[in-house]
Amino acid sequence: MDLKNRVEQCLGPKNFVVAMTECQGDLSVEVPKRSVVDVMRLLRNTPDLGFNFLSDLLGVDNLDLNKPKKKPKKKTEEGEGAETEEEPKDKGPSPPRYEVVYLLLCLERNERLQVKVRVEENDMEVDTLTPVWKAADWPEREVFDMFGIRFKGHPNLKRLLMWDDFPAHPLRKDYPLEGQGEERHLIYDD
Amino acid sequence: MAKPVVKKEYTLSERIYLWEILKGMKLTWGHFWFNFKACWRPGPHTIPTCWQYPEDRTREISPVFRGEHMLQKDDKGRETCIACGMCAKICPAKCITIKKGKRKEGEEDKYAAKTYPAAFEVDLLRCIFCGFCEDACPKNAIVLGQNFELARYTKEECILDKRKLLMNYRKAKEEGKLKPPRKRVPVVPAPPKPEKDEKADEGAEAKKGKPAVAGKAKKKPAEKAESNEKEE
Amino acid sequence: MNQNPTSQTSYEPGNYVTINIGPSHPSMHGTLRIAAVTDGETIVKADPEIGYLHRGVEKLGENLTYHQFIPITDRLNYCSAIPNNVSYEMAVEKLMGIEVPEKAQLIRVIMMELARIADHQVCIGILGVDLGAFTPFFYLIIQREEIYEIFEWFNGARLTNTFGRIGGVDADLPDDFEQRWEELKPGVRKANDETEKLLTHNRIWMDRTIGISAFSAEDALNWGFTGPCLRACGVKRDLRIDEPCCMYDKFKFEVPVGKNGDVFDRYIVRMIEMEESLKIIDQAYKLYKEMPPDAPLMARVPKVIKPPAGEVYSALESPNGELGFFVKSDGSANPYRIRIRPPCYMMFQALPELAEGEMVADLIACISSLNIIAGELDR
Amino acid sequence: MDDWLIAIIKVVCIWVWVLLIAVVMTWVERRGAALIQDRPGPNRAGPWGLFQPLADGIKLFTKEEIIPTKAQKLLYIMGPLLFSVPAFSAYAVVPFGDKIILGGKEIILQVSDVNIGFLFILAIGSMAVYGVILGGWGSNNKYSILGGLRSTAQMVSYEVPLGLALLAIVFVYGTFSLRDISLAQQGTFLGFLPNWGIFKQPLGFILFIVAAYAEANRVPFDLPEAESEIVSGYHTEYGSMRLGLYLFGEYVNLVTISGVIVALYFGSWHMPYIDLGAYLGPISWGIVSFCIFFLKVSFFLWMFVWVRWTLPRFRYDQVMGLGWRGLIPLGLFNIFITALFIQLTV
Repeated sequence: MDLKNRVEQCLGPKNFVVAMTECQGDLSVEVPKRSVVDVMRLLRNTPDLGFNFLSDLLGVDNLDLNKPKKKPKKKTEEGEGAETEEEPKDKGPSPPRYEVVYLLLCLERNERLQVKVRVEENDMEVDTLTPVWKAADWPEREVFDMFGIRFKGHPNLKRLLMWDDFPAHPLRKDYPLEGQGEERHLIYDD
Repeated sequence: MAKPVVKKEYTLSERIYLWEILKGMKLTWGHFWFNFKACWRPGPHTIPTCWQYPEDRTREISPVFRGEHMLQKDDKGRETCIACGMCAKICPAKCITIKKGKRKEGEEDKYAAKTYPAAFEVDLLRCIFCGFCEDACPKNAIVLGQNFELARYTKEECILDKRKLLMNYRKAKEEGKLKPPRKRVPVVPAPPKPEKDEKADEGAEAKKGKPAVAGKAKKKPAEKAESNEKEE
Repeated sequence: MNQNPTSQTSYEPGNYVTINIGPSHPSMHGTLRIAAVTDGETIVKADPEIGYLHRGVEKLGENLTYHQFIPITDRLNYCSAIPNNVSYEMAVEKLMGIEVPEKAQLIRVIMMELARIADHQVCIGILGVDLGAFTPFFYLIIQREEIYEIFEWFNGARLTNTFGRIGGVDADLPDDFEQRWEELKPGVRKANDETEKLLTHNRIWMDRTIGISAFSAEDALNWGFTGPCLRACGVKRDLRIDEPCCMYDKFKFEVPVGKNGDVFDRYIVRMIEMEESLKIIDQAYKLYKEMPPDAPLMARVPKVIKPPAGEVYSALESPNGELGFFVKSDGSANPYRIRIRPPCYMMFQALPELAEGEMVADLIACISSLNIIAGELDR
Repeated sequence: MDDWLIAIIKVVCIWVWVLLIAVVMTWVERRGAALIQDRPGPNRAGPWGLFQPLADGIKLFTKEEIIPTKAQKLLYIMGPLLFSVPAFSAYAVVPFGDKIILGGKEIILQVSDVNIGFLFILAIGSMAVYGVILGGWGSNNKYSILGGLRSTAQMVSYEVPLGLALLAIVFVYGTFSLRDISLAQQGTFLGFLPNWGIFKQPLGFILFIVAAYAEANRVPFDLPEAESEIVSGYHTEYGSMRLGLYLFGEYVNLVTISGVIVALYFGSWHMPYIDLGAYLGPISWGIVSFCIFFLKVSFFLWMFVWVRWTLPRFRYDQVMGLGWRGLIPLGLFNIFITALFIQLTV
């Protein structure tokens, strides 16, 4: 039984699967935000899945993808990567801006799975994954640093790469590449 | 969190420090003695592993080394650059600026093609010496030479204008350090029957539910690549 | 700013001395900072802080084309740039569904294994320097120079190689590669031998490394360890075997596994891996020689790379561990999002646990043995 | 009057000589390290880079003297002085040759032949600890204080095995004077070995040399200045000639220790098997004995360099463990064996 069916079997009964896509062999599952920790526990502890290794955790800002002028183009592209029918949420009026992607790995079978959580702009809080995997510690801090997505229950949620009172979240798409002059602020205000 | 307990199991020779220490000292003595003898060799290059750099320039530099830029001329001494701007476009550091000029009557012995760079500037302070410009250049005009001594006193000196680039070429030519033309790596040959393949592709795409637009978009660049090869 | 409830209660301020190690410190690998709360020489709590070398590589990638990002990946793990390049290229190739020609894959394997040797040499050398043994560093670094020589004659750069292109490699192996390789092999083996003689059985070295910052396999997996540091804990995991790419499945080699996951095991694992890398290169070069000389080195790739929309994650066994690239494309010429999964990032976050209860000198050994490269850590 | 003059000349001569050796040692150290590590080392200043120490000295002298704002000024200034003065004065009781007869006057080649030579060396050697700890404390730097504390603990602990090793020597020779011990090492031992201390006290020699390395803060016991851990230990905050005094003091310590090792264990100025003094005139023998002595000393100086570039460094607790759990019991055992042997044979 291939991975997709197994994942569906595992998560499907509990209504955890929002969407499932596949791109060049990489399976990704979108799950509801509130149940992300349960999903992870389930994926980790179900014997025939056994995703026991958190490879990485990252954030994506979909601002440019969601721009209205790109919308028709985006539809076709989404369709190219996977089955179009399984993308019900995207057709809504305003798709959530951020995504948090968890890259899981099963060491026994060498299978990888992407788990996606969509984060709305007005509710930027996701449950932390640190109780499940300690490896989520710094990546979550980095996602907070770079996108401003907060992780509820994280033991030490402060900025990781930028300095503590940096005013913006630089990996957001609306942040200019060359910055907003924060370093000047740092030099003169200290 | 409890750390795993590690058992130390030492052999006797490990347990009494001295035996292994003496072995190590024997080894270092071997190196010392070898190099001590090498010290007395004549010339600046004494110890085999070290080059006494400013005096000793015998170290061979790779012919494909990516050093300071130069603009090449062809056999007749004409500038080969056609100011197409490919190098400026591909440059990841955006360090190349080119101004295009049109060749006038009577300048055929100066410029090889109808267009030439009226201004060609390479900002060494930005350049990361990735060699993409060499790769992109259709005429093999811009080349990263063997000169690795890039230290300058002022910022202005670090901006190589066309004159300096041509001077670099002249210098390299005099020293016989011109870079051989870059070998294009062989590419996987095009599929034998493109029409049929295209159909098959389209069929496959249709089966997968891919819209035709994407298929076309995908096809176009490939054609471009083909035409490029023909040019070469 | 400290939102960590446990960190404030785990020690009483006043009884301890906080030593600020870094960002500029002789033994910091790049610019890191560790605020170590010490009780005498024993570390009560080590709080690593990174970001001093943050250059916004991921943001930069979003504004460059797919090809232009290759030189940027050189600057991640600058001790071994080639696996970075290859890992990124593989991610884009996976996204586009490109099949790389076999000969190009062999060249990638050869160069990657050379880079692996170079990286391990630096790591072990620096570990020695941090523990006071200077000399092995030089013996190893001299051989690394020879490896860099091969890189230079391959495509013209020694450190930041910009190796390969999306869909293949940019150059064939130089004509004198075989000669250089045959010269290099005994040199590397000799340097490794000498390092072993100077360090491995030396009781001072053993005392300094055995049992230092030992880590159990479960902890290591929990913290996301990969590469030699995970193998030192006794987990036999090597992406070269488990998820073979670049024809790694055609070569026979051993994967060394440690027992305790301490500094000594990491050192030994790296030592053996160098030897295995030599074997892999031998086999790969033999296969390479069997290929016709005009066999293709590049797949058919459009000049302007516009992968179809989608997102892939592709990982590779870099010298430090799993080096992964998550590339998301929106169909345009620029990647929509590039995420780099640096191996030492995951390991360095476990430092508080690794260093707790050790001494200041062991903290240094621990950092060295994890092979922290700030360029990769901070991106 | 003459005695005074001779004493002053001897003091000045030996002071300059030891300083010179210390200066040359910096060059030897760097050049030797380089050759061990397959590189040429400093070779630009003068022939074979011989003027490198001179250049270093000029650099150190001309550098700006900085006292950290929050340093304890008095202690900070006193530190290097307290370190280097004992280093120089310890050499006073170490011989550097047999004797010279000038104008019918016998001049012993030693600044002063004190009959408590050992105790003087031990006493003066412990003084150096103050220089280190005060420098470390006065710098007001955490690395410095760590280095100073490490150094203090280490030097105090290793004085015990050092003293135990010396005690065994005293048992053998029955005197505290280094000159008397040197004189007693003439001839052969058991008929085929030179009558040197090392053959009578092999274990004592090992103990002594290990403890001496620790006393001199040399690799593998260079924790006080372990640059990978605590930057450069107690002299992190020092610059210009104050740093120079620390560095020179260390090398002078090496010269003293090598001198003591040669005088105690390696037959001082005696050649093995041949008694050159019987064949040479009084003046030439004086010069030759001086040369022999310093040949031996230079071998041990080279040993310091050689060992330094071969070994990794200990950890603090391991140094302490080695000192208290390894060397001191061994030293006591050595004393016991020696005493037993003397008791049985005499």
